[in-house]
Amino acid sequence: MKNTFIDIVDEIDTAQVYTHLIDAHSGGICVFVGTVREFTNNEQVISLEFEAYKTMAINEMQKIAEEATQKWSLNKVVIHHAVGLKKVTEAVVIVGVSSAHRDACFEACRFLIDTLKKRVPIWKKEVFSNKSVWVSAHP
Amino acid sequence: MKNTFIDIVDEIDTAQVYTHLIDAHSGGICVFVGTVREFTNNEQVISLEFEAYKTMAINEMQKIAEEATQKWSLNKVVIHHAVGLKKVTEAVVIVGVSSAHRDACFEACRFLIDTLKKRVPIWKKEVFSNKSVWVSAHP
Amino acid sequence: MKLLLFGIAKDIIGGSVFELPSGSKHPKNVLELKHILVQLFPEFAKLSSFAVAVNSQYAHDDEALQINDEIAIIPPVSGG
Amino acid sequence: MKLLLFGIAKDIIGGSVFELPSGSKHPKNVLELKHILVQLFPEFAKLSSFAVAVNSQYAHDDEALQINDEIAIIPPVSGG
Repeated sequence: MKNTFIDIVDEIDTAQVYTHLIDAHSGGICVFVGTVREFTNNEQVISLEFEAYKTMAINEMQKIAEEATQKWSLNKVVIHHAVGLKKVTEAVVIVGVSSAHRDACFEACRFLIDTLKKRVPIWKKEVFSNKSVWVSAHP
Repeated sequence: MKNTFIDIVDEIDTAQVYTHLIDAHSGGICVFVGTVREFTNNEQVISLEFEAYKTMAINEMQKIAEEATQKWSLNKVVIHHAVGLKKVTEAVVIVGVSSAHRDACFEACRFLIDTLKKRVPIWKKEVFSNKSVWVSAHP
Repeated sequence: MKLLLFGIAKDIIGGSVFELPSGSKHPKNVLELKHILVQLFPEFAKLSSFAVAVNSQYAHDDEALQINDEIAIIPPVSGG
Repeated sequence: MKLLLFGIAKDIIGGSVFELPSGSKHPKNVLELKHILVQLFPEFAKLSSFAVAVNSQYAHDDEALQINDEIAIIPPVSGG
């Protein structure tokens, strides 16, 4: 799909993503950005570390984008995920769509982030002052 | 509310809005941008012209932001609307929130744009090659 | 009594401010003002709806109007 | 047979690639591979779950494994 922009990057470039989403046939653009927050369950996070199985992650993100364009009428789809060490307030993931109408924008954008979190082979380690934990690894 | 950024502007500055939404206690940022699209009901749009009753529009946008922060746990809220002549692909409105969790982000962002469209005293004229129409004025 | 006009209301009346004819009785509330407008400019009756704002707030039909209020005619909004 | 390792799987085994012991019988499918891993590294049994990818695609338990496949261990994902 030429209107899909999928990538694993060192740094999320929100301005570049927005530029990609601009589209003459779209009346709405919806974007969700996941950022590092300072506290998880009241514990202070120093940083997050992301690791990806890059070829497979891109495959899966591409499939998710295609599923979204089948479910909704979308003109552009972007999914970018960052890898490496990310500090508090930094962006770790961005998903966005443009569409003629805002219903499709919101629903598709929500689908992209929810599905990415379930399926894309990327792993997050939370680094605290006294330990580090691979998120979701254990029950 | 010091974490609210409400304005009527000549040009929407998406980068400035994103910067305002960045927040150490937030894991998610959701943004919706309304843009001018080229076709409305199969008629080609040359431009849109927006006019606002500025003092009242800012009052209403402020109230909408406050309603959203009462309904959801939000850390930052932005509502900017443009006035003047806007060409195809240009941004006319941007609403965005940051929150600890993405449910609140999506729901609040949707509420902001839906409520803005119902209540904020701003008027849009669609300019076509052979006529211009105040949107929604007539049944 | 001076009215601020926006959107199609400006086109109907032909200007961004309208002064109610000085000879006429001043409307005592929002509903009376709406009736006067429709009488003077029947095009208002063709709109999907129109509201009145008093001092930058939406006003109910029974809200009283004071001579110094900032009164605005609010045709159907279409922002976003 | 070589396995790519990510996230906590890398910590459990101690490296980003693991070669199955050459003396051992090669697993004929995904399920057999999972059993071998749990036997060699009991920590895998403590994970919420783990999947296997063959040539960059999620594989079912009964998917056959070829010697030249790119095989990866996928512990619970946590992107986003």
